[in-house]
Amino acid sequence: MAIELINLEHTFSEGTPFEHKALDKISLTIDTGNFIGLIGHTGSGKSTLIQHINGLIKPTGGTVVVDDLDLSHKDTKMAQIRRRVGLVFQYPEYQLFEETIEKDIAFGPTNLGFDKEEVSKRVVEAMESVGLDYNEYKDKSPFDLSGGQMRRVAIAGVIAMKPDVLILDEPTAGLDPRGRDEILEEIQTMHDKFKMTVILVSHSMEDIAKYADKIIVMYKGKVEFYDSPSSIFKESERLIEIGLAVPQVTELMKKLKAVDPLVDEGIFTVEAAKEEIMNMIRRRNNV
Amino acid sequence: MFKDVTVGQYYPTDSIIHSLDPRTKINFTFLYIISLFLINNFTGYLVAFLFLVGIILLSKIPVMYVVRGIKALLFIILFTVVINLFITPGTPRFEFWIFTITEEGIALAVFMALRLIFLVTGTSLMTLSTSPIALTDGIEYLLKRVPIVKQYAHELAMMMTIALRFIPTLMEETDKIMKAQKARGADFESGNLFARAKNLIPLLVPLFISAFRRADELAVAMEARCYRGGENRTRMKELAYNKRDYAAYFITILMVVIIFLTRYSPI
Amino acid sequence: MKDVISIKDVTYRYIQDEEENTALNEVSLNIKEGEFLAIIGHNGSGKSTLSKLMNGILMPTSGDIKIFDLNTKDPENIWKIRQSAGMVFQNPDNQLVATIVEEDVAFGPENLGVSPKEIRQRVDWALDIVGMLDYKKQKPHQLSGGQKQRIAIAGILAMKPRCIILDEPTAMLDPSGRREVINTIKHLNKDEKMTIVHITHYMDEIVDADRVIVMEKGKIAMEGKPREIFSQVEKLTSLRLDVPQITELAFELSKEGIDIDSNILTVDEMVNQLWQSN
Amino acid sequence: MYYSKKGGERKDIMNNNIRKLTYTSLMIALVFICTVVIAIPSPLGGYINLGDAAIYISSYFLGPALGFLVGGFGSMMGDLYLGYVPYMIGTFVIKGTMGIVSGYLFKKDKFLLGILFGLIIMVLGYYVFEILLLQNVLSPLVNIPFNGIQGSIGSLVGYTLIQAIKKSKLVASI
Ligand SMILES: Nc1ncnc2c1ncn2[C@@H]1O[C@H](COP(=O)(O)OP(=O)(O)OP(=O)(O)O)[C@@H](O)[C@H]1O
Ligand SMILES: Nc1ncnc2c1ncn2[C@@H]1O[C@H](COP(=O)(O)OP(=O)(O)OP(=O)(O)O)[C@@H](O)[C@H]1O
Ligand SMILES: [Mg+2]
Ligand SMILES: [Mg+2]
Repeated sequence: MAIELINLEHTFSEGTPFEHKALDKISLTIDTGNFIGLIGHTGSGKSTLIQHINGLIKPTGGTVVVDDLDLSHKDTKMAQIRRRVGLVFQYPEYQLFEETIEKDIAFGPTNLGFDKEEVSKRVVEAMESVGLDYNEYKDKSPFDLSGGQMRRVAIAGVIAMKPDVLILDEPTAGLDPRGRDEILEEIQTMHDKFKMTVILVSHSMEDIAKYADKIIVMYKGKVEFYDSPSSIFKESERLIEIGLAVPQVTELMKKLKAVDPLVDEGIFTVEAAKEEIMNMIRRRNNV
Repeated sequence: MFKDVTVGQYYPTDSIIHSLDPRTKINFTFLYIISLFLINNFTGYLVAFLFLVGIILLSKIPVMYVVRGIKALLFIILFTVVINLFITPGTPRFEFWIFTITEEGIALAVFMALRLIFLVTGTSLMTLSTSPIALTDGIEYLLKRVPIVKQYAHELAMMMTIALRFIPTLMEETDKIMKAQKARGADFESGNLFARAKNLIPLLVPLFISAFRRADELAVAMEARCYRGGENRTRMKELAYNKRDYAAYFITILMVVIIFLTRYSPI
Repeated sequence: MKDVISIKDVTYRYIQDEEENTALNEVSLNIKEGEFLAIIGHNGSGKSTLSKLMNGILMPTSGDIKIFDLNTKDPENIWKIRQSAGMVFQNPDNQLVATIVEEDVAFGPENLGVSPKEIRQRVDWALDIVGMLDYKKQKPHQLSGGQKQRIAIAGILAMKPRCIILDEPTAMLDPSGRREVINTIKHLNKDEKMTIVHITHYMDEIVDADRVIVMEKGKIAMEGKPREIFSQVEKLTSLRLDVPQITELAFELSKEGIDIDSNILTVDEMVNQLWQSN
Repeated sequence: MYYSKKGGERKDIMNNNIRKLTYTSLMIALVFICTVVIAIPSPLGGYINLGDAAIYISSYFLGPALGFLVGGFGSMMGDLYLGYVPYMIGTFVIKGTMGIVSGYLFKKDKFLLGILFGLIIMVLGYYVFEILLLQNVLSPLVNIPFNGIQGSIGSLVGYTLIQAIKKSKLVASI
């Protein structure tokens, strides 16, 4: 399921004094099965971009093609798009509304027109994917849960639609560090298991570094970089200039490189950093 | 899409009308409405018209904005005109089939139309030239002078302020929830009336719950900032009349007197 | 130095559907004048409950809390307590009352019955400290999250408190907003000599604190300087928390037998240590 | 009233009045929003707004007195926004009364009666007000069908919503 953005443009309030160009001539292709990290300063257009991918916002210029489906084409049915592209918004727990968790998760698949049997099968699977026990939780009110659990129910509500592409806008905001890791691990597992394409919007360079195989960097409505994490985090000056940062270990490697030119600065996980430093120390001890 | 709603279509300019004390404008509007109902002939309407045009010019608000209010009520105004044309008894002027239009009918219809148009324009003018916040301050001050109501004046004004403060926030929230549910396949655009009403539940339930939650957090935050009602409370800005307000009051009273006198005019 | 807040054997229970839920269990804690105290802990560990007790919004089920020697249980003291221990909450939207920035900042002093002239001075002063003086005529909904949160802080400052309690003030902000708020907090502590209690889930925000409290299930599980706390990586992980990436790296390296302090907090420290010791 | 299940123990310096104030204010904002932005196209042309539904919800959860304020102020601000300035006072009285009466009947557990009376008050109220405004009894008749449909949809949505919010167990009445 490739996603192709061709000269995508979006201008809010076109033709009024409040006119604002949020996306400017964006062209890129996201290959099937990728885990994409999407980063950018506040207001750079991340949310606007991802809403185009499932047709919630119509482009004011250019097109979006998901697989063979041209989203700006008149005959394209919204249901077809939603079936392929699932979108989890920021603070998704605020969209829960049903009496029971089971009913709430079933909302999406029911809207897509699946029969009862299929829907309940999907609900069971989705709850399992986010680590909620079906029998224990299905009849509880979603409002009786803790914040982290509500977040999981909301994510399950989108997973149950079995999208080929899953987009998440800052899914871990406000959770404690363990809760953060757990949710991201679950997403990673789903990505591996269902070969789902994942697009993760996050402000945490460390999280993006840990999970993404490619990163899109947005700046003022344009794509600044679109590359592998190791090449992107090499650009630390530019990243800082456009209001972002690099993971702490990348910063460290850069500073070490200043004294030992053999150090690789394209490193962004603790694991790799450890290896690199061990190598460095070995080198020095040999001299 | 909803980001910049200003309640009341406030149209800011640097005019003298805008800089008047809100109480002046509220009182003027009341007296103006009363005068409109006092008018009983063309001279009266002419005077009211001249006053209105004068104020519009002073306010520097484009005429288009001022008369926009008429559009909202156009249908009912037209209907009222038609009804008045046909049902008023008096000297017949035109007759066809079973309908008779009388001279009195024509006069009444024109008067009614003028009165409604002047009413809409005059009141719109006040809300266009006064920000909702200033309006709230003015209303609070005036309510403090009304017996019984006066003990609640502060609370009422506080409510209006908070409501104004949260309208943009809740509008954005509406937009967000709507999109989130659409992403889950919800459909807000098709189906018959009842289906549509029912489809709004996934939007409205989270919206109300979110408002309840906000109200709760806000109450705690206000309490933490030592809020305890209107007693012993001071204000950073007190409303104060200027010279131009006194001038405006003078002109307002002049208008009422002149309009009252036009009742004795022959036409 | 004097204690600003003293908490003694405090227990707090929420009553929910006839069931009691102990949110805080026999907690004791003293906070000194001018201290920058950070509180961390898993979701539901009782951080917010503790902060609301400090401000007299909740009353302890048992035990005593004193703010500048005033017991929060005594209704006579409550306004004095709230004035001297101001509180900032998580959601910047839900604490702003007025439709214009300066009027919102004036809300607190207006409630205290301060004279109009002095309110004016305090509002300008408070907005200046948080760096938002240029925005005083703006409408709150046109500001970014970080700016709104700074207005909320200014609103508390205008009440001239001696201590500010911030309950996850950065949780809903993006990195630039977070940076703005954190810098403001540090400025208040260093230059205005204000006592700060800062609750957060972000480990990098507490590196500069004087003292860190780690909460677990309604109890204080750890207490110490950031360095002492962060050197216990495994214990923190078992409490659902983590450490800055750099500290984790130091920990991993020292496990490999490399001679390095396992309580490193910044990149520069790490560079220095790697350079000097090896 | 208190959000979040049955709520915490608040022995009570907690001034319940502040909570009443903030809930009322937020509901005023919601009635406004339901009046001006959440609209369904109507078979008679124009749009049906859901302001009435929001009034029923408020009067159900906040009771008659606050229901009066919410209905009155929220709808009055809607008129201000939509350009119906001359209707503002009438709307304040009519929608306020709707809030009081339905709130009172809801409290007595007369659920359907509350909604029915609300509907009648709205339709009749506007008729009477327009007689005063337009100074004749005939022309205001044109608005009756429109108000009737508007009110019925509002009642229906209000009814369903109250049920749904009640079931969510999130809110207990004041
Ligand atoms: N509905 C709207 N109307 C007008 N302008 C909008 C609207 N939505 C977004 N914008 C503007 O478009 C730009 C891009 O916004 P967007 O929400 O996509 O940014 P973002 O990268 O997601 O930021 P954040 O990190 O804060 O979520 C911003 O300048 C924003 O103010
Ligand atoms: N209003 C309430 N009614 C009932 N129980 C509550 C209420 N507020 C909190 N609790 C419970 O009290 C405990 C402590 O909650 P508290 O909000 O103090 O935790 P926290 O450390 O602030 O968590 P978080 O990191 O999620 O903000 C939790 O078990 C929570 O479920
Ligand atoms: Mg965004
Ligand atoms: Mg908390």
